[in-house]
Amino acid sequence: MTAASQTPAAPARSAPKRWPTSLVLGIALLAPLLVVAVAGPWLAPYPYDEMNIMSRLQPPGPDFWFGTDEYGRDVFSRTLVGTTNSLVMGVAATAISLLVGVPLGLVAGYGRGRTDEIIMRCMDVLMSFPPILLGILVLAVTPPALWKAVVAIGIVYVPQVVRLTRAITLELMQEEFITAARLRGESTAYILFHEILPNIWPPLAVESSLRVVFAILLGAALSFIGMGAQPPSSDWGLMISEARPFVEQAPWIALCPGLAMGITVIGINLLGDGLRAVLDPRNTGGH
Amino acid sequence: MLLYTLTRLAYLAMVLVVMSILVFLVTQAMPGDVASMIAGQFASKEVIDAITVKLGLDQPLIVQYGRWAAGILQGDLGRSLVLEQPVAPILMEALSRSLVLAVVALAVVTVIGIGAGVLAAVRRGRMADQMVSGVSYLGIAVPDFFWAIVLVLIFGSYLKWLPTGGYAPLADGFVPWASHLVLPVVTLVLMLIARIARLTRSSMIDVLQTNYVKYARAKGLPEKVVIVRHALRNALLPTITVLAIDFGLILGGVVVIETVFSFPGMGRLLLFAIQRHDLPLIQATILIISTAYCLANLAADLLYAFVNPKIRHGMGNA
Amino acid sequence: QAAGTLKVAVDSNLNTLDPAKMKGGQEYVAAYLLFNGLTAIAADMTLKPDLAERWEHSADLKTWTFFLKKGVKFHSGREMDAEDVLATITRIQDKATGSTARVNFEIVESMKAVDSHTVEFTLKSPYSGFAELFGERQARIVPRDALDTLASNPVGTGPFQFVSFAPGDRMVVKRNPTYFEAGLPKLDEVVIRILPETASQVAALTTGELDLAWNLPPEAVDKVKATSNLKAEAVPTSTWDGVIMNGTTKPFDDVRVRRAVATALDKQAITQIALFGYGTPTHSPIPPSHPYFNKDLPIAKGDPAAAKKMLAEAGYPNGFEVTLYTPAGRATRERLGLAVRELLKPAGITVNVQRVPFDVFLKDIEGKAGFYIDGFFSRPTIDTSVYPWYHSRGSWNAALWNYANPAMDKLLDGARQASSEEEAKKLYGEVQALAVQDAPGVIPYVINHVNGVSARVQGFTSHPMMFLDLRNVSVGQ
Amino acid sequence: MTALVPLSAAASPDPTPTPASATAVSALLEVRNLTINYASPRGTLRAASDVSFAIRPGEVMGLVGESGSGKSTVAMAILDLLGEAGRIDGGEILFEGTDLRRLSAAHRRRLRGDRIAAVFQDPFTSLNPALTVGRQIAEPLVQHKGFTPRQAAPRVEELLAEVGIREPRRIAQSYPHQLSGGMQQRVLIATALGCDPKLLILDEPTTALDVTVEARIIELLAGLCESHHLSALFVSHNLGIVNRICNSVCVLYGSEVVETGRTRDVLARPVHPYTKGLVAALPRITTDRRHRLSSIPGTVSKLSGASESCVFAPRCPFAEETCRRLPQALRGDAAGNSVRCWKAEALAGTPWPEESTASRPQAAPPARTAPLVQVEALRKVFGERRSILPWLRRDGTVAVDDVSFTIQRGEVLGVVGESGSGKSTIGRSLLALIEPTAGTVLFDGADFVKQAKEGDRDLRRRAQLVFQNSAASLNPRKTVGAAMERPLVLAGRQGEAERREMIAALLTRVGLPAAYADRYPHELSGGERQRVNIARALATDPEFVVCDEAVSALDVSVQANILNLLADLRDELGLSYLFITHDIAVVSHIADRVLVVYGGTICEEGPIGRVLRPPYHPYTEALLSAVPRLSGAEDGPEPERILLEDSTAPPGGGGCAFRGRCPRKLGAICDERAPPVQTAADGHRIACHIPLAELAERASVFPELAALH
Ligand SMILES: Nc1ncnc2c1ncn2[C@@H]1O[C@H](COP(=O)(O)OP(=O)(O)OP(=O)(O)O)[C@@H](O)[C@H]1O
Ligand SMILES: Nc1ncnc2c1ncn2[C@@H]1O[C@H](COP(=O)(O)OP(=O)(O)OP(=O)(O)O)[C@@H](O)[C@H]1O
Ligand SMILES: [Mg+2]
Ligand SMILES: [Mg+2]
Repeated sequence: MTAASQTPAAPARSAPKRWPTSLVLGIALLAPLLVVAVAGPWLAPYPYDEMNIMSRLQPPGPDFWFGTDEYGRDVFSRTLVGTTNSLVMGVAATAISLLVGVPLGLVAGYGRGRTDEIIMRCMDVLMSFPPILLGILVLAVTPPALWKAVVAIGIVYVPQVVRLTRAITLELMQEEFITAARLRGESTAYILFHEILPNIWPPLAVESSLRVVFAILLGAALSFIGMGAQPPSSDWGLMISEARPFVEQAPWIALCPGLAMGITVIGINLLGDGLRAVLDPRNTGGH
Repeated sequence: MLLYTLTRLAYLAMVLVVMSILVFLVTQAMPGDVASMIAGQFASKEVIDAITVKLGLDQPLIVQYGRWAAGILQGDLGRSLVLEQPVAPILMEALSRSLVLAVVALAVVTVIGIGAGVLAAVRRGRMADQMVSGVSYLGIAVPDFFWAIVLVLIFGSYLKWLPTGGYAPLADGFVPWASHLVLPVVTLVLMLIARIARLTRSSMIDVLQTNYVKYARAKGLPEKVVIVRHALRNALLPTITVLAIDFGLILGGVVVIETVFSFPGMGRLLLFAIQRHDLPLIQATILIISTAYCLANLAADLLYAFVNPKIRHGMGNA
Repeated sequence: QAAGTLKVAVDSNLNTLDPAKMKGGQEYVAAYLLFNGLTAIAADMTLKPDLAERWEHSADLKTWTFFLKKGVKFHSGREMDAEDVLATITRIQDKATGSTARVNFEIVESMKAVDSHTVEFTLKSPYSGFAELFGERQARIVPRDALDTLASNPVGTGPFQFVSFAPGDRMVVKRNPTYFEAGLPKLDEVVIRILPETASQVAALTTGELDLAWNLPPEAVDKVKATSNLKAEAVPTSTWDGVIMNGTTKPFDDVRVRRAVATALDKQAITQIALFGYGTPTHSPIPPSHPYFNKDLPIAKGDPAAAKKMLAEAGYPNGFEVTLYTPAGRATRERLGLAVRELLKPAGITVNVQRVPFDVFLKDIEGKAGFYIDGFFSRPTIDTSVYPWYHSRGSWNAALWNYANPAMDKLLDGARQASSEEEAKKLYGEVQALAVQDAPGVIPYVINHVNGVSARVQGFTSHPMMFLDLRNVSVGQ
Repeated sequence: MTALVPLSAAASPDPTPTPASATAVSALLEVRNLTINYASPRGTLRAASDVSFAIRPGEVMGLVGESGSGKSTVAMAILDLLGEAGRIDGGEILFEGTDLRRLSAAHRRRLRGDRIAAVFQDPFTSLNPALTVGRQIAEPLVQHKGFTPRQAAPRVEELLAEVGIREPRRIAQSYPHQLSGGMQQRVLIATALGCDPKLLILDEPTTALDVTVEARIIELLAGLCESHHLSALFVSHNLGIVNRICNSVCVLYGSEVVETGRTRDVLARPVHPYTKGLVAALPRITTDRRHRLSSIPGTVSKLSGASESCVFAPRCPFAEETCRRLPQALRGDAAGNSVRCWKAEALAGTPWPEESTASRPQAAPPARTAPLVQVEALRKVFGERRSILPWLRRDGTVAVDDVSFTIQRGEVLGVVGESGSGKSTIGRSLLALIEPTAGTVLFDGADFVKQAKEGDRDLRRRAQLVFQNSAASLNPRKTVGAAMERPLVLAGRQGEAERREMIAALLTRVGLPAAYADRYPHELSGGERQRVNIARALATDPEFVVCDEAVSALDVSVQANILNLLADLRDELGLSYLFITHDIAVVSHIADRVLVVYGGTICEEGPIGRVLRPPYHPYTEALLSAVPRLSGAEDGPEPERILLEDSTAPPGGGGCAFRGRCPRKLGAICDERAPPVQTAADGHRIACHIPLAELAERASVFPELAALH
C-alpha cells in the first residue's frame, strides 16, 4: 500500500484563520497607496506641474512638505501624482503580459507538439534579449511615451508569463481531473477555460504581483533613461532622473520619489509573499 | 553531456540567427535616419541622399541584411557610421570593461548573497533571517539608479572617498582602477545580493525540509555538515543558474548604472548607438549583448547539468 | 616651465575626430587642440591670423588670397602647404562628406594654389566676411594624404597631437613638439574624459580627479562657485535658444498669434528657469554684450492679459492647443520648453510638450514642425549671426520659420554694405526692433559659457565661442 | 485474559511507579506518557498524547494505526527530529535508562546514527542526489567511529554486501538515481547498520516498494535484527508486515495508544474495538470473495488536546453513554499487553460486527455472450522518436506489449503487477486516453479509439475511470456538485432542478449526504473524495469502469468501505470493471478474473480462484508468496517464501519479460523465445516455457484456499 507516499499536493486549502503577517503588512502599505493613486490629484496641495520660479529648489518646509524641484514645483504633489503613474504602469504592463502570455502559455501547454514548439521558440528568441535591452529596442522604434513604455514592458515580460502558464498547464494536464474531463468528452476550450484556467490563477496571481514590481522598476528605469514617461509628467523614475543634477543641493527631489517607490515595491512584494503563503502552501520562501 | 552541449549549441545558433533577423528589422524600423543624423541640422535633401547612397542604405533590406550577416560570419561586425570606425574594437573595449564589472560584481554577490541566504534559511524566522529579509527588501525595493544617486551623494560628494564616475584602465594603476569600480559594483550588487539571498534562502529552506537532510540529521551529523554538505550543495542549483544569468546581464550592459556612473560599458555604448541612430553599431551591440546573454544562459544550463549528477549521468542516452 | 597633464571633462562622447564632420561643442574642443584654421577668432571676437600669415582681397571682394605661414608641420612631420588647403576645402564642399560648413563655401566659385604657400579663392558674389569663414570650426586644415583616417587617427597642425581615443571613455593628446608658436603649448598632455553626469564632473573637480570641466551646465555653476578650490570661468556668448514658430503653419501664420506668444513670455523668468540665471535676455541673436545690441528696446516682461487680447483679435478668444517639440537630452532647451508651457498657460494657450530623440528631431521636427525649441551656436560675426535667420533668402530662415518682410531684407542688405560702425549699429538696432515686432520666433536669451576650473590650472580663460584654448595653460600644484 | 490494571494515568498528579516502569530495567527504549503538539497556523494539533510503550533488547515493536494517527511523530520524537513545529509537551523517552530529553542536544546527536539508527519510508528522497551512495554510507562511520573516509571504504563495501548487494564496490560509487528502489532501501539499511546500533527506528521502510521487493527487504530486516540482536521500532500501517516481523505491536488511534502487546495476541485476538475493526477490515486472499468486508464507519476526528471521552467512541459500534463521558486510560495485564478501553474485558470474545449481506441482490453470473470489451494485441511504446539523425533517434519504453483479453458484461477483471508493469497504460488505452501504438480496443463491438477520436460522446459516456489519487482527480476549484454536474450537462440534461436532483441521488447512492454537493474537495476526507469520484463516474450512467488503483491510497478501513461500495454498484447496476491494483488481496476480493502482468506482458490470466491455486506462473507464485498476511491459527502454517531478486536489466528484446528475475528460469530458451501460452483449464492461461504439469506440481501458497471457492 502506498497510503502515505501518495499524499497529493492540494493546490487549494481552506482559507486560514490567520492571515500571514506579510499579507497584512503588504495590504497596510498598499492600501494608502491605492487611495493616493486614485485621489492623488485631489490630495496634492499643488498642481503637479505648477512652476514657481521664486521658490525653486526649496528644502522641505511648511509650505512645501518635501521641498520643491528646479522649476519650483512641489515635490510632494508630484510624488503623489506619480503614484498613479507607477501603479498604472506596473499593473497595465502586467495586464498586457498576462493578456498575451496566458493564452499563449495555455495553448502551448495544452497543444504540446508543434504548436508548443513554435510558441516556445518565439519566446526563446524574446528571452535571448536582456529585459531592459528588449524594452529599449521596442521603444527605440517610436518616439517615447508612457503608454509605449507600458506596452514595451508588457512585451518584455510575456515570455516569463508564457513559461509559467505553460509549466502549470503541463503540470495540470497530468492531473487526473483533466483526464476525467477528457473522459467526459469535454471540448478543448472547456478544459482550457473551465478546468485549467481557474487553477492557474493562484500561482499566476503570486507571480503577477512580482511582475508588477518588475514592471514598475523597469518602467522607472526606462523613464530614467528618457524612454518612458516624458516631462512634465510626474513619473517617479523621471523625477529621479531630473533630480540628478541637483542631488547635492536638493537631495529631496530624488529621495521623495525614491522612498515612494520603495514603499510601493516593498508593499507589493509583501503582498506577493503573503498571497503565496495563502494560495500556494507548497512554496516556502520568497524569490 | 557532450551531446547535450552540442545540441544546445546548435539550438543557440538557431536562436541567434532568428534574433539577428529580428534585430535587423527592428533597427530598420527605427525612426529618424542615419543619413540625416550624419548630415546634421538643415542639411539639404541632396546631401542626405548622397550620404544614403554612400552608405548603401538605399539598397533593398534583404541585400543589406545579407551583406551584414555575411560580414558577421567573416568576423566583420561592420563600421560605425557615426564614429567612422570598425565596430569590433569599440565593442571589444566596452565588453572588456563590462566584463570587469561583471566579474567583480559576481564575485561579491556570490560570497555575500549566498552567505546571507544560507544564514537566513538556517536561522529561519529569527533575528538574522529578519535582518537579511529586511536588507534584501531594501535592495529590491528601490531601483538601482536610486541607490546609485544616494551612493554618489554620500561617497562622492560628502565624504569624497571615491570617484563617482568614469572608468580608469588598469594601466593607470590598481587603486584608481579599483576605486572607479567600487560604486558601480556596490550599486549593482545591492540588488543582486538581495535577489540571490532571497533565492538561496527559499531553495535552502526547501532543501532543509527534504528527507535526505532529515536523514542526514538522523545519522547524527553535526548541523554544520548537514548544511554544507547535504543542503547547500543541492540548494545552490537554482542559485547557480540565476548567477550565471545575472553575469550575462551585467556583461550585456547595465544601462542605467552605466549611465549614472558614466561607466563606458556595453549598456552606454548601446544607448549611445541608439541615440545617434548608428545602425551598424546598434546591431552589433545588440547581437553581442544577446549572444553574451544566451551564452551565459547556456553556461547556466550546462553548469546546472554538471553539478546535478542526475543529469550528468543521464544525458548520454537521453 | 610648469607643465603637466590637464584632465578635462566633456559631457558627451566625441562622435568623430574628423573636423569637417564635427557637429558638437565637445568635438570642437578636440578640433582646436589638434588642428588650426587659416584664421582664428580670438577671445575678443576679432579675427587673427592662424595658419595664414596674412590675406588680401580684391576691391570687389570677390578674389581672396591667403599667404600661408612657412614651416608649419603636420603631426606626421610633413610641412603644410597650399594643396592641403585646397584638399580641405574641396572635401568640405563634397556633399558626400556631409559637412555642415559646406554651405559656407558654396560662395566659392573656384580656388587655386598660386604657389606652394599661397591660395587664391574666387567668389561667386562679393563677401566681406570670407576670411572669417576660415575661423569656423569645421574649416580646419587637414593633411591631404591622411583624409580617410581622420576619424580614427586625426593628424593636424595643432598644439597637441593625437594619442588615443576610447569612444565613450576618453581621448588623450600630447604636446606637439614642433608646434609653430614657439614655446607653446605648455602642457605635456591633455586627457579629455567623457563624463555625462554633471554630479560626477563636479565631484571629480572637487577631489582633484579633474582639472577642468568644459561647459558646465548652468545648474552646476553655483556648486562650483561655492567650492573653495574651484573657479567658474564664465563668458557671455552669442549662443542662443529659441522658440520657433513656423510661419507657414497654423496658427503661427498669423503675426498676431506669434506676437501674443512673445508677449506672454517673460524672458527674465525664462532665463532663470532654463539657465539658472547664467544667461542674458536678448531680442535676437545679437548678444547684449555687443555694441549693436538695441538697449532701447524693452525686454518682454510677460503680459498674459495683453497676450490674451491679441489672441482674441486673431480669432482665438479661448486660446488654442498646440504641441511643442523639444530635443531630448538638451537640458536647457527642455527646461525652456517646460517654461514656455507654463508661461503660456495664463494666456490661454495649452502647450503639450513632446520630447523627441535628437535624431528624430533633426529629421522630422526641425524645419518641419510648427512649434519647437531649437538653438544655435555662436557665429563669428553679427552678419553671419543674423542674416541667415531673418533675411527672406536666408538659409536658416527658409528652413526654420519662413519669415519674410521686405523691410527686414532692406535693413539686412543695408547693414552688409554699411560704411560705418554707426550706421551698422543703427540698422541692426532696427533689425532687432523688427524681429521683436514680427516675432518669427522668440529668442529669450543668449547663454553664458562656463568652465569649472580647478585653482591649480593657470592661464585659462573661457572663450566666447566655447573653444577650449589650452595653449597657454599649465597645471600648478 | 487476566485483569487489567491502570498502566498510566495522564490525569493522575502523582506518578506512582507503574508496572511499565518496573520493566524499565530490562527495556532498551521506553516511552512514557509522551505528549507531542504541533504548532500550526490553525492552532496546536496534538499528534501524540499520553503515548507509552517499551521495547526490550532484541525486540521488534510494530507501531500501527491509520494515516495521521501519529506514528511518524512518535518515531521522530525518539530521534529528536521533530522539527521546529513539533514540541514535546510531556513524558519521557528513556533509552538504556536515561531520559533523552534531559540530555543536551549535542549528546542526543551523538547517539543518533550511532546507537539509534533510522531508515525512512521513501529511500529515494532519503538519499542525497548529489553524493555517491558510498559517501553517504560512510558518513556515520566518519562521524561517530572516527574513521577517515578512506578507512571507511572497505567497511562500506562490507555493509553493502551484508544487505545483499552483489557488486558493492560499483554500487558504492553510484549516485542514488542510478539504483532501483529496492537497492536504495538496502543502501539506507546499510547506512543504519554502519555503527552497530542498538535500536533501529524504521518508519514505513517498505511502503514505497513493490510487494516482491518489500518481501525481500522485510526478510532482510528480520534476518539482520536477529543476527545483530537489534531492537527496532517498526512503523507501518500494514498489519501483515507487522505480523511478519514484529514481536510486539502498539496500535495508535487518534494520537493515543489504544492497544499494545505481543503481536500474536493483539492481531489474533484484538481487544480494543478499533483493533478489532482494523483486523476485520483487511481484505484477505483466504476469505470468501463474495463476502462483504467489514469496515469502520465514520472518519478520524482531529484532536487538539486531551479529550474528555474515548477518542474512538464516535466510530465504535460498542460505544455507550459512559464512553462519551469517560476519558480512557491504558491498562496493562500481566502478560504485558495493555488496552485503552474500559469495556475491554467485556468485549474480549465479541467480534467486530459483520456487515449484512442481506441487502445485496445476488449477482447474476457474468453472461458469456458477446464481450463488452475486447482488446486485441495491444501495444504501447512511449517516447519513441524516429529521426534521420541517429543521435536524435530514441527507442522508447515498451509499456505494453501484445496484450489481449476480453471483459464480459458485469464482470470484474483484475489487473495485478508491480509498479511500471503497464497496468495503467492498459487501462488508459482502453479508454482512449492514450493512443495505442498497435492493436485494437473494441467496446461493445465498436472501435473505441477511433470513435473517441471522432468525438463520439456516447461511447465516452459508457466507459469511465476512477482514479487512485482521489484529490488530484477532482478540480480543487470546483464544488462537488459542479464537478458532478458537467457529465449531466454533456448528457443533455437541461433542467437545472433535474440535475440537482440527480446529483443528490448519486451522492446518496455512494453513501454521502446530498448536502455534500456544495463542498469543495479539500473539505472532504480521502474516502469521501473517492466516493465523489465514483459518483461522478456514475453520473454518465456508464457500463464499464476502469478503477486504476482506486483504493490503494486509502487506509484499510476506508478501503474496505470503498470496496464494498464498488461491489454493490457492480451488483446493482450490472457494471463491468477493469480493476487495476498491485494488491493481490484486494483483487482476490473483488475480481472475477485476473490478469497478472509483468513488464507489459500478460504472464497469467484466469478466474481468480484458479489463479490463486497452482499451476502458477513463477511470477504469480512469487507475488502470492510475498503477500504479507495475518497468519493465525486459522491461516495455517506459513509456506516457504519465494524471494525475487531486485529487478536488474529492463525487460525487452526477445524472450520472456520475467527471465531476469525468474527463480525457475530454464535457460537460453527463456532469453530467446517468447513463452508459449498454455491453457490449464477454464480460461486459465499461463505464458511460460515450463510445462504446465511441472508448474502444477508446486505446493499451493495458500493451502487453506482449498476449503474455499
Ligand atoms: N510538521 C507538522 N506540523 C503540523 N502538523 C503535523 C506535522 N507533522 C505531522 N503533523 C500532523 O500530526 C498528525 C500525525 O502525523 P504523523 O505524520 O505522525 O502521522 P502518521 O501516523 O505517521 O501518518 P502516515 O501513516 O500518513 O505517515 C497528523 O495529523 C499530521 O497532520
Ligand atoms: N507518459 C509516459 N511517457 C513515457 N513513459 C511512460 C509514460 N507513462 C508510462 N510510461 C512508462 O511505461 C511503463 C508502464 O507504466 P504504467 O504507468 O502503465 O505502469 P503501472 O503498472 O501502472 O505502474 P504503477 O503501479 O507505478 O502505477 C513504465 O515503465 C513507465 O515508466
Ligand atoms: Mg508517517
Ligand atoms: Mg499505474
